[in-house]
Amino acid sequence: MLAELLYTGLGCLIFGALAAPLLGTKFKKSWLVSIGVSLIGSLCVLGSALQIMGLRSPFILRLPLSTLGMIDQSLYLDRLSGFFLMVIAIGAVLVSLYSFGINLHYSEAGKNLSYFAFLYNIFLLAMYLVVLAGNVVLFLIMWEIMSLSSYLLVLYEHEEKHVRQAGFIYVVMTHLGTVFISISYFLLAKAAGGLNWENLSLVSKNLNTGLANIIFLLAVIGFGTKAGLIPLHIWLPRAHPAAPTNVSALMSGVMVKTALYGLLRFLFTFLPTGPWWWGGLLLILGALSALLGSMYAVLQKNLKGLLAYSTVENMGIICLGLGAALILRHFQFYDLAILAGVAFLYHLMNHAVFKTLLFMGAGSIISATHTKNMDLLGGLLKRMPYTGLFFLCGVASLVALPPLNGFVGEWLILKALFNLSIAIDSLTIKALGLLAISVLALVGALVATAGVKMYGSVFLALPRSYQAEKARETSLSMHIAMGLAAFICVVLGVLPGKISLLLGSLLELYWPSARVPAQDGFWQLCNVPKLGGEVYYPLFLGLLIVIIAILTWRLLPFIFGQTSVRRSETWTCGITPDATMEYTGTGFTEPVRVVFKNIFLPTREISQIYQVRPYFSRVIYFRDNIKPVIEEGLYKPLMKLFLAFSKYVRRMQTGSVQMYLAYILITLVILLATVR
Amino acid sequence: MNILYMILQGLFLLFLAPLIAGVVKKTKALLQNRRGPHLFQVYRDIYKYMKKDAVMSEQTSWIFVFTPYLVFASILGAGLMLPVFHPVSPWPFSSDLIVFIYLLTMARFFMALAALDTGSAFGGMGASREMAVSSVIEPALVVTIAGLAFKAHTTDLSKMVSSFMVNPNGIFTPNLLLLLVAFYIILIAESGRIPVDNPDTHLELTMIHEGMLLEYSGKYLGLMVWASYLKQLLLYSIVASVFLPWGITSDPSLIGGIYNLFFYLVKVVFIGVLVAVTETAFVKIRLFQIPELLFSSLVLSFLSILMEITVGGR
Amino acid sequence: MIVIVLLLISFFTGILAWMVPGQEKKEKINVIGSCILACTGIVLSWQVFSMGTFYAIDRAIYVDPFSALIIIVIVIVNLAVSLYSIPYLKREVSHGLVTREQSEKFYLWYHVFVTTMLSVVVVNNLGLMWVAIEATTLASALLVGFYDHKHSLEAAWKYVILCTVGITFGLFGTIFTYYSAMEILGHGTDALYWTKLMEIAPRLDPSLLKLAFVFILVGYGTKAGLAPLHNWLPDAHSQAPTPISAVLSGVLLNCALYGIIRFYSLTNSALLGEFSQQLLLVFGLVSIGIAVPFIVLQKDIKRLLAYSSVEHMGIIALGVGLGSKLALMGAMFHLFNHAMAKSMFFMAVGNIAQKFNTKNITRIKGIVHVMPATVVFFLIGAFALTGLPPFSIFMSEFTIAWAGFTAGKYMVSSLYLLFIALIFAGLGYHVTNMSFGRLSRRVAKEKENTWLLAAMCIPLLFVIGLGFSTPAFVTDILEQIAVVVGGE
Amino acid sequence: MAWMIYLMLGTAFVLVAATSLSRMVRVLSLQSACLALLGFWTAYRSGIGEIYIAASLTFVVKALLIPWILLYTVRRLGVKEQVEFNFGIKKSLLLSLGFVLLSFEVLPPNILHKEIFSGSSLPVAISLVLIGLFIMIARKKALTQIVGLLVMENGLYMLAMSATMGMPLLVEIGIFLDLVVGALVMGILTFRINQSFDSIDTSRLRNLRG
Repeated sequence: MLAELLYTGLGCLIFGALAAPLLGTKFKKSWLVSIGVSLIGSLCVLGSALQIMGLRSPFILRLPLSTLGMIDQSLYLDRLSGFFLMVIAIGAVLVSLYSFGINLHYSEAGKNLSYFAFLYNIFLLAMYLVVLAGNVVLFLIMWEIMSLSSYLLVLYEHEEKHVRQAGFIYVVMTHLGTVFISISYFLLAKAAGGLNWENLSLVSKNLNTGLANIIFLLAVIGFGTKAGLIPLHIWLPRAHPAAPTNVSALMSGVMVKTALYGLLRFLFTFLPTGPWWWGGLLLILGALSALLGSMYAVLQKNLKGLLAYSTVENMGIICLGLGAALILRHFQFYDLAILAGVAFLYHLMNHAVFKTLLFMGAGSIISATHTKNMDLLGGLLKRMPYTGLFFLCGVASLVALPPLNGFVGEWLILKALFNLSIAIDSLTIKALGLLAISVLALVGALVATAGVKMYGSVFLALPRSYQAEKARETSLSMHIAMGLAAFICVVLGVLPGKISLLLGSLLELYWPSARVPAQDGFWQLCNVPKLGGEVYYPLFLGLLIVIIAILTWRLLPFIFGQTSVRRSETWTCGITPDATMEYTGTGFTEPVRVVFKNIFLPTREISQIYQVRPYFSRVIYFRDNIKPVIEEGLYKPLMKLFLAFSKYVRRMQTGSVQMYLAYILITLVILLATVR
Repeated sequence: MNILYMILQGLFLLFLAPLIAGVVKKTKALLQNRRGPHLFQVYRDIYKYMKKDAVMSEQTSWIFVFTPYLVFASILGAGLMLPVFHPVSPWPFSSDLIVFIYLLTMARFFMALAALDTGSAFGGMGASREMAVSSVIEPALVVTIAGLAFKAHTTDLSKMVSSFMVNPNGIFTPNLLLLLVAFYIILIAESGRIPVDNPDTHLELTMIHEGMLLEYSGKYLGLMVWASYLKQLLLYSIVASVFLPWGITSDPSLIGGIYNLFFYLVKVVFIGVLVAVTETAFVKIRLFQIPELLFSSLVLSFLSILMEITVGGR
Repeated sequence: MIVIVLLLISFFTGILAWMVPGQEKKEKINVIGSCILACTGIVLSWQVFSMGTFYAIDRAIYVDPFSALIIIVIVIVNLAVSLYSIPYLKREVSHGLVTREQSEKFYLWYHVFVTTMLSVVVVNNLGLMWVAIEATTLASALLVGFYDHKHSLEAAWKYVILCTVGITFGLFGTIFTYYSAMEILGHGTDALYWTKLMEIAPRLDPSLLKLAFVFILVGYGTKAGLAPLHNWLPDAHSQAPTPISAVLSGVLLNCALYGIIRFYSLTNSALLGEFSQQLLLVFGLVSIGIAVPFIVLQKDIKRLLAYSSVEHMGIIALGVGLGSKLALMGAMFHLFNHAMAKSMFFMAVGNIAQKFNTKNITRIKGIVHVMPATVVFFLIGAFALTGLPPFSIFMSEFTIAWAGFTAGKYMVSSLYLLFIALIFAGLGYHVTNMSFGRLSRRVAKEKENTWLLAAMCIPLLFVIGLGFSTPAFVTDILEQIAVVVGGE
Repeated sequence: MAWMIYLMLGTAFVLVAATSLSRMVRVLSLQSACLALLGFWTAYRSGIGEIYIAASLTFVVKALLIPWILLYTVRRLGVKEQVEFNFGIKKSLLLSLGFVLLSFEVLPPNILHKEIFSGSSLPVAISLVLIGLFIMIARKKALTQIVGLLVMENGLYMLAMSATMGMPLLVEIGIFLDLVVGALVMGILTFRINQSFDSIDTSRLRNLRG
């Protein structure tokens, strides 16, 4: 039954992929058919994912494919893959639902929608199979197809130069990452003597420490690239904004999670427990990504750029949780480790949902206004009330406001870090934990700033441009998708109990000596795993606040008497208010930029053309920029070095026959000398 | 019973908050050789706001109307997490400090949104500064909490208080004193006091918090102002019950409650006076020096934790 | 007999195409001949794969699974290229790049060239194999210089000189082998028969055999384009007409490698495997590595492809050098896959270069706007050649890498993977900028020639078909080949 | 016959030092004639009839036909007789000497005693090949490159003679066929290059790089 459902789902996607080019010329129709089929397929996959989550032991499905007689391809279903399959399927269902509406404006622009639909389905299929793959070959194939199809999707609007550049950087970075992944897989497989997960999962006991360390490091580099961890992130803030919005929703919300899947597969099933610095490394990488990601997010003008950097930040936060879990596990605090594990898995799921929601919202905004520049938007809440409401829900999740889902994850991770620094008796780890805590707090505040900036400058006050003024609400399917996502955000926020227990039982399977603390009765539905006494019942907290707010609203007139409200324009020192007086998003974050100028390294150029010196200037040009430290400090020099070296080597091909003959002679002489 | 307790504490805090604000104002005036407004003037102000008709900007959306209620509710909700009459807070489901902080963050988030919603430059300015300052407050605050958690092995307020009240003189360890200083700096910043913000001015160069409220009037302003006094009181209360754990008994009877209440009032008023003194003694600092002030708080907390780890706080 | 028929078909197709007047008829003969050749070749190979090694004429003709593989490669690429060259030549003539007279001779030379390549792999005599390899150079030299302008003459000159010099060393190596075998088998043809040599391999003088292998490696290595002996290759590949480039890259290089691999088997069964493997590893890795800077900084799309051929020859050499059965299977699979992908890619590039009337990468932009069908082949070709799944080259590259790791050659294998990724970066950059973006110049969109597309479909079938999964019979064939090549 | 071998080595050195094209071709012809003589002698010694054929082929093709083609080309093209250098004569001679030493050094000692002629024909053959290659590197003109190539071929043939008493006849004929066709193809290319570049100086063929 499970297999049938899964195959049906995957089959639907293949059909969807093929349907688009076959139906061909009738753009809209083929698009609708293709996306509809992929929606059905994703629902089937979601159903099977939920079943897989319930499996106690891995379930292996053999596929009728083989490679060079070494291995038969197989799918490996266990709770870990089931969990990720579920996350991906949720994202896919939402985005597919959403996509009914979004791409019609492309068809108006004369773009080839069947090309898009084909790649879209392939992309989904590849993501599913990445987490289901049961051996190295299938994993790498699907991993690369995933990159390749998303690369081509990023290039959908390829007329823009920056899009091509983004696509190129994306595909190269992810491919280089794949090299590291492959090497780590190969090293592991060599030790295991086989390429199947069954072989690899048996090797962990007799892996020597040095090899395990190398494999771990390679895996972190490889998967870290895909996950967008700083300093391997440079592709992410470029590629995600450049892609069509439903694709960026999938890439940001879901695709980066497959990297975590890969890493977890190593950490949970392949590698031994490992020294504590594994967790420490992840903590540091996570802290760095969270910090820099949120900082750059704050300063973004581009709506999708902001969301992309926020993805970097959230991946960082997830890594913080993972790092904490690993360290705690190393020191055999199994219960605390499981709490930390639940924390990052929970946050991972949350991020998938709210980031998908936010990107979908951004897509609606962009399709309504045709601009991504937040400084040109404003006042959309009145023009697009539903989008505005759902987007607010997403933003609130993003900035981790209780009682929404973002807070549950962040609270648990903070908790995990507290536990880490209190429980473990090592100065270094305590310091590391504290550092992570303060970084997380700073990140929380910065993200709040970014959230206010994003929501404020897009939805509130007066529209700053003609496009924003003329914006209209988008189509129904988009509302349904966003509404559904917002609903999931709320549900995950107020009823975390059952879900976190599920995650706990997932972890129990891989860390057998740990147990999820038992919960009692009804409370377990809405509490998060209880440890050390701190509890948090988001449902009741939410109800409390709502009740107080409603009581206040109803009681105030009752106590103080009815008052009236008069509408008038905003006071702007006596002038009629218009959009030029508003704070733009850029202006809004200026103080942050000044406060953290040592990190941003801002530069500004002001040039003036004067009418009469020195007082009356006619034109003032103002340009400011921040210096991307990692790109300038790491990637540019590396690139330069590589190109310089290449140029040097290229001189070898002089064009002279004599020279070439000399190469042959020299080679021969050297070889003859070595034969001796 | 619990619900009654909650309602009682909620109302109590609501009515105490303006008084403490009055105390601060009065003390400050006295220190500056002014007579100052009446101790209950703040009540009158709030009453007046509530009675008045409101003017609402045409440019705003529903966020603007929604915000005062939400801000009020979330801060009052946070207030229910504090142990005031009793070392255990009335809200049975969570008195976690982190949740507490995030409730305050929620209030701030919506306040900033509402400020931007008006489309006025002042609102934007206030919100922008508020968010920038908060981004430096937050780490300092959380690390301070971490310092407390190191001591009490929990981040739960009720448990923290329960563990500190056993030995109130335990406060006289260097690391807790350092934490207290750190927290005091944060308290000043969070409640918008000199030297970080000046609550009495509407000068655009200096204002942070007031800038955000500029477009509010009538009952909406009343709610916002009340909420901000409440928030100030909540912060004082944390100091009162966590850092100054004298005069707390876990006796659940009425007598015990009154005993606690008495000492609570004494401590809170004392802190109010202290804040007034601080405000008088210092001048407001430039916006971009605030991070340095808060950074010092962060360092103090770190130092305290370091001491806790290495020498066990002796 | 069928082998002789094979050679005759190919040869007479050329002669007929030359003698029969009329362009139409020449083209028809060309296509029909290639089709018959393809059928014969496949039937022959199939017989070999299913019934085992095939001898004829007192063992002078010898077709084992390895030769059969190359025969299949030759006939398939030949079929695609024959189809392709008809519209290609027509357009070159109509653009005035080639005179009609010249174009009439094309089929003659082309089919003679194919005949020489076929004969390389069917002779049992190592001396005659040398003769055939040298003959491929001579037959193709004039094809390389086909356009008869400065650049193509220069390329042809370098091609002839370097390959002839190289191949002279190859003969040197052959003589050494003969010398060492003569001690045992006496003077006469037997001592050059590869089948005989394999039987007595363990008794051959190892020091002589080593010397022989060095000369063979340098000699045939020059022809096969192993760095740093590859320098003729980019010139010849870029200047030859595209159909010829496709054959040079897809097939000719393999024929030269065939020579090396035959001797490798010999050294392997003479228990000198270690020595020859080391050499092949070094040459393979250097070839892969050297391709990186040249591909990254390349301006000429056909030269870029030539360097990619250097890279792939390196990969095959590396695979053979790893020596294990799995690696050999991978290398042989790679040989086939590379031939398919490269010939397809060359054809796509030829279309594009004709359309844009330049080979300069920076001047080609937005192909997708004018050639929506060709660009698919172009992209698939590029991705396939850089070893991305789901295309067949990924499978073989993966197998080689895995074999490398199982052989414990961690550094070599890691470097190999890294180089491939860097090459992907270089090629990816060029391909992205060429395929996409706005059109840089006025190029009219017109209907793409169906024959050109059909020609490219033939290799595409294999590139995609073998990408996901390797059917059991393919594995079986590869195993047979690995046994032959391994020389046990 | 040892002196014949050294004569061939000597002619190689003369070729290195030669400064005029036609003289080079003639010296090459002499070298090939020596080679043929060597072949006849081998045939006589071993009594194998095939070798007579091979030796006569050598004489006809290498000592007569190919030099004639080359001289014809020189005359037809009307190119200057001057040989153009990449390396000076002194340097070239010194390097050639180095190659000879290397050849003596490289060969495994155990195979030297198996030879038919003397202890040095194998190394001399290798030196001829290396010197031939060196001539191709050190001299610029297309024709000198062909000469270098032929010196290499001579070295090869000498190796075949001395080590194995020649290759089997079939192979031998194939090799000669290739040689003739090769010389023809190169001749054709030389003509065309001369047409296109107005020179047969190969150092001008440097347009294709990188």
